Amino acid sequence: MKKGIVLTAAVALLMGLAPFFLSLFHLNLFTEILILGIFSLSLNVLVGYTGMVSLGHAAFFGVGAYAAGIAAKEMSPNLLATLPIALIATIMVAAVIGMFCMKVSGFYFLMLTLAFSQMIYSFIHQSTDLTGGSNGLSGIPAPVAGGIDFSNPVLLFYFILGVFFSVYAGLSLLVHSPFGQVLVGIRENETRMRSMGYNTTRYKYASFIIAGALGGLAGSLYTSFNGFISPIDVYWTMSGSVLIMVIIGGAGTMAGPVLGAALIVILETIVSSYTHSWMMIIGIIFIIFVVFFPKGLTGIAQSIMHRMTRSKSGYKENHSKAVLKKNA
Amino acid sequence: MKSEPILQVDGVAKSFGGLNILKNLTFDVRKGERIGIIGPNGAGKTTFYNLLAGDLDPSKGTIHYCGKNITSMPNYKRARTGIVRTFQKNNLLTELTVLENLLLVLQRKEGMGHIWFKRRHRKKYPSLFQKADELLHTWGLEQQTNKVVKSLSYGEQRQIEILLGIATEPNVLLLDEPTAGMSQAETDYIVDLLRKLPKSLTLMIIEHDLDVVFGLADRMIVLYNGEILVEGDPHLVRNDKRVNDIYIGQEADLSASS
Amino acid sequence: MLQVNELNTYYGESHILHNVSLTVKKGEVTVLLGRNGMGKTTTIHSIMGIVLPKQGKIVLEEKEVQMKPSFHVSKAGVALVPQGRRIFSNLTVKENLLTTHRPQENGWTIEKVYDMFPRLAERETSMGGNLSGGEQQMLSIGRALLTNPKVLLLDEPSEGLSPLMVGEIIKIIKQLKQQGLTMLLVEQNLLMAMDLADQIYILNKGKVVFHGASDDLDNNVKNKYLALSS
Amino acid sequence: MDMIGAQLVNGLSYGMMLFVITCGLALVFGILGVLNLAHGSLYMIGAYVTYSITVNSAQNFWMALIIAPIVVAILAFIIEMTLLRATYHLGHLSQVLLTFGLAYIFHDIAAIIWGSNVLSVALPPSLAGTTVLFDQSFPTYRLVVIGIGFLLAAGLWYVQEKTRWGAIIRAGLSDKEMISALGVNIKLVFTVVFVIGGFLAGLGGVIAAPVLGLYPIMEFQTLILALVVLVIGGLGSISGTFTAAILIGLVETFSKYLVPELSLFFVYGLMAVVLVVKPNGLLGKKVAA
Amino acid sequence: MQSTSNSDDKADASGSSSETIKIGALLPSSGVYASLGKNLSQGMELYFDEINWEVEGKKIEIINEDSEADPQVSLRKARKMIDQDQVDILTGTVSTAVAYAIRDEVDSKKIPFLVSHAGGNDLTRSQRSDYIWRSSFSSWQIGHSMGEWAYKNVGHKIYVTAADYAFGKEVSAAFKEAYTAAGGEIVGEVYPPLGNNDYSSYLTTIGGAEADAVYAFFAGSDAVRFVQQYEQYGLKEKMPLIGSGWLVSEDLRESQGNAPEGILASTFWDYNINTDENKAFTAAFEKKYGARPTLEALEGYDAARIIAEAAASLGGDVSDPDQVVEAFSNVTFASPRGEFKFDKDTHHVIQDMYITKTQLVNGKTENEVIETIEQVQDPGK
Ligand SMILES: Nc1ncnc2c1ncn2[C@@H]1O[C@H](COP(=O)(O)OP(=O)(O)OP(=O)(O)O)[C@@H](O)[C@H]1O
Ligand SMILES: Nc1ncnc2c1ncn2[C@@H]1O[C@H](COP(=O)(O)OP(=O)(O)OP(=O)(O)O)[C@@H](O)[C@H]1O
Ligand SMILES: [Mg+2]
Ligand SMILES: [Mg+2]
Repeated sequence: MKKGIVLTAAVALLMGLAPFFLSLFHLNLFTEILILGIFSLSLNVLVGYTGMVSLGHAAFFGVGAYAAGIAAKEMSPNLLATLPIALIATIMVAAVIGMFCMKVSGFYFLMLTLAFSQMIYSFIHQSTDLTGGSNGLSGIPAPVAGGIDFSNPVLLFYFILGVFFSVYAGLSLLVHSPFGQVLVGIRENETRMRSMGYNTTRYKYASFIIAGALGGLAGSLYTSFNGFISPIDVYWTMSGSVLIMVIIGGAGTMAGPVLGAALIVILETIVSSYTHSWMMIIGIIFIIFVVFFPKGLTGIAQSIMHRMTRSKSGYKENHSKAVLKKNA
Repeated sequence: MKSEPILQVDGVAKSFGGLNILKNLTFDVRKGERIGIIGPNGAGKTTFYNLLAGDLDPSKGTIHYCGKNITSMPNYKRARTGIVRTFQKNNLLTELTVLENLLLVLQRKEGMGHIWFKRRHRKKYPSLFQKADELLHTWGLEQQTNKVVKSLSYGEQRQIEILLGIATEPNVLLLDEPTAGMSQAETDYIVDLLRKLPKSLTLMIIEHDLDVVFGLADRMIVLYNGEILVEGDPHLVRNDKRVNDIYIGQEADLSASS
Repeated sequence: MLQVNELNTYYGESHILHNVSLTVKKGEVTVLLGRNGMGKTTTIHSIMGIVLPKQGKIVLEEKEVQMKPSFHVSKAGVALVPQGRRIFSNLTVKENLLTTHRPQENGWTIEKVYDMFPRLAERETSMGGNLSGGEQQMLSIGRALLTNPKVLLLDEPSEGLSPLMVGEIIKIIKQLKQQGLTMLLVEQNLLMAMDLADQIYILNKGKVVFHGASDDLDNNVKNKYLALSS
Repeated sequence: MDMIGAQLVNGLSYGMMLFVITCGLALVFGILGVLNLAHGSLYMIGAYVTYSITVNSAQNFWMALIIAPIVVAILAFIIEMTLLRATYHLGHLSQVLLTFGLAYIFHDIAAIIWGSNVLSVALPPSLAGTTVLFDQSFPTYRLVVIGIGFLLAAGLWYVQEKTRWGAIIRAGLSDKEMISALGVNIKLVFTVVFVIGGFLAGLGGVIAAPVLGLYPIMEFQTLILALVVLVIGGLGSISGTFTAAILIGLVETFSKYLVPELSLFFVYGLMAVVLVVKPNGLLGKKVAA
Repeated sequence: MQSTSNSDDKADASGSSSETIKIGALLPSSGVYASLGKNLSQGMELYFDEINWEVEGKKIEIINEDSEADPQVSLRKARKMIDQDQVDILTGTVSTAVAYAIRDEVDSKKIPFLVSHAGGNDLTRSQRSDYIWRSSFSSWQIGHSMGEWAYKNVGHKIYVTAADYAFGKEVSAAFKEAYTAAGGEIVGEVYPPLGNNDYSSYLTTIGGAEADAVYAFFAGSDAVRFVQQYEQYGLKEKMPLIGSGWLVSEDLRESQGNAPEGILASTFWDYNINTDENKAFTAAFEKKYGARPTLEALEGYDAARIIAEAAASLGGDVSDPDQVVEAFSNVTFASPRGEFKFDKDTHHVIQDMYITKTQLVNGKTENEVIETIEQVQDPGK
């Protein structure tokens, strides 16, 4: 437990010092990872903890991003305006979509979320006057707040880092809270949870809205960061790549999705600079993960830790030991 | 003893497609009664539980609970108001530990499902965990506390199934063949525990183990082809010829003699 | 017929079976007893090839089958009535029975199974998953018989059956025995077990702690390993 | 009236093409439970192989009709044996990642072998003509596709519903361990099914290539379309896929005709409506636990 | 905090790399536009080959990044090229959305950006930047050039169809504007989605319209399918098809078979333009790559030339972005497409447009230039 706190503090400190040793490009890359980290954390609430695999999460990212972008252009680039507007817009959209999606489960849920997100994509793609259509929404002014001008990438980095930490901390409390454990219960066996007296639909709905809202938050940060948003970020491929971030990192863990986001962003950026066939290399890496590290990046981390403590028992024992410790 | 009925089943029927599985069931259950339900395989016992617990809707008829019509109340609401069932086929959160399974039941009872930002940790919820420990102790399951449910043997999982039902502290407990698959020793143990349940609890138990059911019940209902064939005092039921013909058979003495 | 030698089986890191040895003689009913979680199902699964033992030998009619996948063991003439029935829930009753049917001259046919369990005939077109617990148990037994095995492994076949049906099952097992089928039976219903057994093995914490005939099973042993007070 | 009739033929022919493209995916997912995101890629390879075979003479189309599906089937066999087989116990998400990785790899392999230009497949003269129906001329090939679709559907339906094969596969989906303990080499069955799925994907490539052409990211477009057809029809039933394919073909065609501005919404809107009203698709069975 | 001051340091940073002129090429090498990206690169390399990758003693270096035709990815890559690789000049982008996405970044960091393909009108209108110059075309030029000519030479009633995305909409709007201004009537319009794979339904609708001709804007695989299906559904005999050069572009016609025969298209370059410059260019390209150049290859070739000539006029010193863009504005030369010069107000190229007709020559289709519309200038607003 204490080790955990020390580790967290060290990581946080290191992140906080990033602008002092990273080049501008790398700092920007890092900022982008943090934003996508929030995005994949949000999807993980749904996929990893509640067991609902969505292929439409880009819808929320897009709604948040466009809401923030349009608000910044038409009203004010103040974060105190754009963020709440983005959040409210996403929550409303998530509330409506969620109502329908609660009726289905499994693969049908995956496809229904895809359907809704593609309809939102079509809408954004089509409403040229409002969103700029396929050309994207450009000329979004840099964010400001309380007299600070966030066009400076370092200041923006600190702001986003702050948001990231709040989301991370909030979510890790959430998933370990009684509420979060109910979500896990639903993932494992929804019928039994109902027999225990849980209105599982309400919990799933809540989880859907939380995931949507945080996805929208990520989207609005993305517009603040890039000053631009285009329909491609609302397309199903975006939903697919965030899902991959979650899986590759390790669904149902806190650190996993963030690591997944980092890995994917770094891979895409670096590999594609060196070869045209970057898709092939990334594909091979996906396969290596499935075959050799099915538990994702956190699985790798766990087995390294495991080996370091030289414990002979298998993962399952390891798991129950962890639980034992937790409850001791 | 003659208290108000806690459950009133009135003209309840259930059919699937063309099959009429339950036909016009009517009877009352009083608070604190111990009712045994027996009947041949496929008589409709489990289906009847599904109707009581709200996992299925009846095709016809009404169900009242404490005077309130609950016929179309969803299953989770019924569980909250105190009608709790266990399943004939183990229905657990198999990837979680025994403790985690139990905590989910207990935290629901304590109304903690809506706490969002407080870790479910022993230090923060001492009474919740203590309660779980006590239950596991009573059931002799301390050893299994932190085992993942799917790594338990069939009979061990069966015990958890029953434990989750009882841990809810319901008003009406519907047990569906609780001791099937349990060894004799465990069965005796469970029967003992069931006897010790508070008198205020209303218990309905489906069992094919006649020792268990006759040892517990103070009223019997025999279902046959979706209808109540015989109802009443366990002694009378046991010696009823029809019951012997369709349900107990010659082997009655074989199992009764122990 | 079936010889199990010094079997050691693990789930991951936990050692479940410790040097379990059994002999199932041709045409006999061998009964495996033990409290919950002692390793009965694990033994059955090891024989069937559902879990692979780490050490030990399983010999079926002079052929070693311990490392063989389970379809192989099945083709060699072993059939399983598993604990918890494990019906194919998305197949109809008829499909459940016929999908793995291996016809044999004078062997089991679907008509014979329906004669034995008329209830199944009535539910012929129902989905397996919609059957009652007892009906599923019958289906599971019928399904195993229709592979026309030489050795039948039964893991608590009486579970969930009405007393009348338990009586039927006892009759059937006796009948099968007469027809020369070899059986290994795991059973919690002690009376049924004693009634049928030619030999009894008792497992405790993954070890064989008793081997003998029904009559050898004295109160002392029952007390100690089955925790029976009487 | 003629216009309606003509659009009906258009819709039917488009729907049949969707069915030919989707049936392999439906087989593998509906029956094997593997969400094969590389399905589109297998389809693409079928189409490219067809291109290579026909590039010199359109007459070779007949040869391609046999060779391309077989090439893809062999590829599917290799994939199943070396990669997929190891992931059956890992669950859907792992397979999603695995097959998505494969799709990425095939994308670049195709780009290396066949480049990233837009290509098309020529039809032999016997298929290349036009036929007049409802006062409108239709490419003959479109009408042939309708026939192929019906034949394929009938064949698959027969195998799935009327032979023991279908039951074995469904049993394997519900409890692999048990079907194996009853004497079925379920691994082999799965391999065979996946290979057949590959064969059908390849066949889809051959049939659709002359109409849809070949271009980069064709596989991802095809994949999404196939998934939509699959889910609207409902999992595990060939007749569902067939119905959905025709329905989508007609709805898309008529929406393009009647309200072209909204046609992009229609397919997804249709999917949403179907799922909200029938949460298991049109003809999908509720898969019990 | 060295990173913040990066952009200020830029001057001496590039001073240290003054031995080379670094050009960042942001082009797609994957996705639907991969082949366009490849052709653009080939064109650039061809020109730099011709001048031995050297201007005034400075080496020319191209840094390639795959834009993936994804704006956000491209922005990341642009930042990499600007901050990390410290390129002096940025060029490329096939997709207009990508150009818009990086517009603010290049504007605020003062990086000369020569747009070599993306044609969205606003890039040289409302989104104009001191540092952004476009040598390719604008949607307006493509569509508008056909309008009046079509009215005079094709017919007075036209049906318009275009892929439903910003580019398609802009081109068809420009066409409609010019066509109706000339007196023509638009009898109907329909916009199939981008990447639509079956046009049968649209074609049946179009076939029912009373029009003298059909104006179509499609590109890439859409163009192949549309043109082929247009013929298969028997519309070619009923109504002539007119459109933009991408309908019958050099890299598609082989896939289209004989279907494009008779199509009239407007474009700013064609393989068959009969000038010395164009013959030299096409010959050189064919020699190097063994295939005909496409329009995009020409765009790359010209972009490379503009950069080289601008650098040469500065004596090879491209460290001051303001001087570089000033030098851009003065570049004029005889391009394979005709006289090349920039409009100093809009930063957009002023060029001749050509009307081509596709014909069958020895069993293969060829575009033939049948008319030249001279000095088409984007209005800039
Ligand atoms: N969903 C369903 N669809 C069709 N038939 C069903 C369904 N559920 C139950 N049945 C049928 O209803 C009958 C009653 O089933 P039920 O499970 O209630 O029996 P039971 O009395 O609990 O029997 P057992 O003692 O064997 O558990 C059975 O014959 C079963 O096949
Ligand atoms: N999948 C598994 N992973 C880990 N441990 C397991 C697993 N399955 C069973 N065990 C353990 O192995 C031991 C033996 O289990 P087994 O199922 O063989 O018992 P059994 O004698 O059949 O009991 P029952 O009468 O309850 O069916 C038990 O302690 C159980 O916890
Ligand atoms: Mg029952
Ligand atoms: Mg067992």
